[in-house]
Amino acid sequence: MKLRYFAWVRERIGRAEEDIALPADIVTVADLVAWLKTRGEEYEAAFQHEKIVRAAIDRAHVKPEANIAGASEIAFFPPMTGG
Amino acid sequence: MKLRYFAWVRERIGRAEEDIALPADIVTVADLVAWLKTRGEEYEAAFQHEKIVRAAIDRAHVKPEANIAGASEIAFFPPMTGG
Amino acid sequence: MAVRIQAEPFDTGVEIARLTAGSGAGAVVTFTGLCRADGETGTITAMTLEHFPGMAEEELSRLEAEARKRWPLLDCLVIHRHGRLVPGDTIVLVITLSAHRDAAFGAANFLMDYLKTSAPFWKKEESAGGEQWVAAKDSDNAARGRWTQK
Amino acid sequence: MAVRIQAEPFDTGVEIARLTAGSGAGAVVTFTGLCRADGETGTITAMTLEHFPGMAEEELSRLEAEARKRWPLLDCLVIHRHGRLVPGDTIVLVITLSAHRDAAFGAANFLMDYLKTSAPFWKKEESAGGEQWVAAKDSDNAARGRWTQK
Repeated sequence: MKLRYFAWVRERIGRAEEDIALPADIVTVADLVAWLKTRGEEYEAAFQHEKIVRAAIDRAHVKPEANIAGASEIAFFPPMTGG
Repeated sequence: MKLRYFAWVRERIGRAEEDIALPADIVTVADLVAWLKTRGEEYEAAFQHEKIVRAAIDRAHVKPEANIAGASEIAFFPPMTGG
Repeated sequence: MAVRIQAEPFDTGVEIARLTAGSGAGAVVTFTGLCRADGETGTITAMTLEHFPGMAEEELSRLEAEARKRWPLLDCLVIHRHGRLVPGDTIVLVITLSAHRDAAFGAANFLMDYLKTSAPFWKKEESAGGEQWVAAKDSDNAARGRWTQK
Repeated sequence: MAVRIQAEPFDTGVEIARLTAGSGAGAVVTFTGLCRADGETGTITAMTLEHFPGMAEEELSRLEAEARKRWPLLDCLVIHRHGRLVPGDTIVLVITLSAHRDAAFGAANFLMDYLKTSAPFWKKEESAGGEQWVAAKDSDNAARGRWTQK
């Protein structure tokens, strides 16, 4: 699975993207976040307040309970501050 | 008193402005309209639906009950349609 | 007072650039009103805007002062044309500048609503069937009412 | 789709003129957002706008389609810049064209409210004290909420 990170999520994790083989028991975005947090301090820092971090599957906003089956790319980022 | 007319009020009366000596018993704009209507068909046509016609005393919108004392110019015109 | 009544066309881009330069504004809203072939009285070939010289400037200045009282504007401009216009010609321009977008949107909206119902301008449209004065719209009076009901 | 994401500045006047010519519109509303020295994190010297390439275009196109569904727009343009900007630089431009002013004002307002909270852009401000990410504003989420509560 291709994961992409933006803004301070990217800075805390220390990279803009990565390809990771996910365990088969990860069904939702929330599952993925919980699993990422076990991978090290940088992920723990990025998802410290996990309800703040937003997610997009294949460039469309999704909620934590969204199913990731069939996704080719999942992105994590802070609330948007454009405009 | 200087009277000024605009748009279809001007067209119906047949002039853009005139100077008229007003009878002393005219107190309000409504009095003035009632008196003008006695001056001929053209005024009657202009003020046929007198509630539609708007008035301004010295370039400020006023209501029919406004007192004309001290006015140097009174204008009559249809509802505005600019913008 | 940033109010102008003129027969000449205006250049919206030039006016925006002039007001915005060095203003410190974070939000600029503009409204441009144009003459439409699909007029109020049918398909039109032209329209003539009559106005009350002097009062038009004063009334727009009063509206501008009221807008500045209601919203924290950094700058504000109203231009209204008079004379004969054809479809596609600009009629009116309102520009509002503020730190944040709510004030700029609110003031531009307010200025247009009031301008429509209180600035002394009258439109006469020309079509194949002749000339006809445009009647005031109930919807414009309703739009103006929004600002006094709270 | 009339959506552009670019690092380069845009010319509001040129964009308005291009969209308006021959459009038949009676109302053109524009919103321009600019970088302010009085930033969200204090007095700033610059800001950098990070974005999610691809998703930014798609999200703005979705918003544009939604605006066109809700209001009878004759045309519509959204430009959003990315990269490093200094105070006075333009950030975003929204232009809406319609026959009457309500639709143009409504759609421009809607586009800005949604753009602020759903287009994948993030601001990092630079000041004497260093760099800091801008936090999302509750007022922006509240503004967005206006469009779904009826």
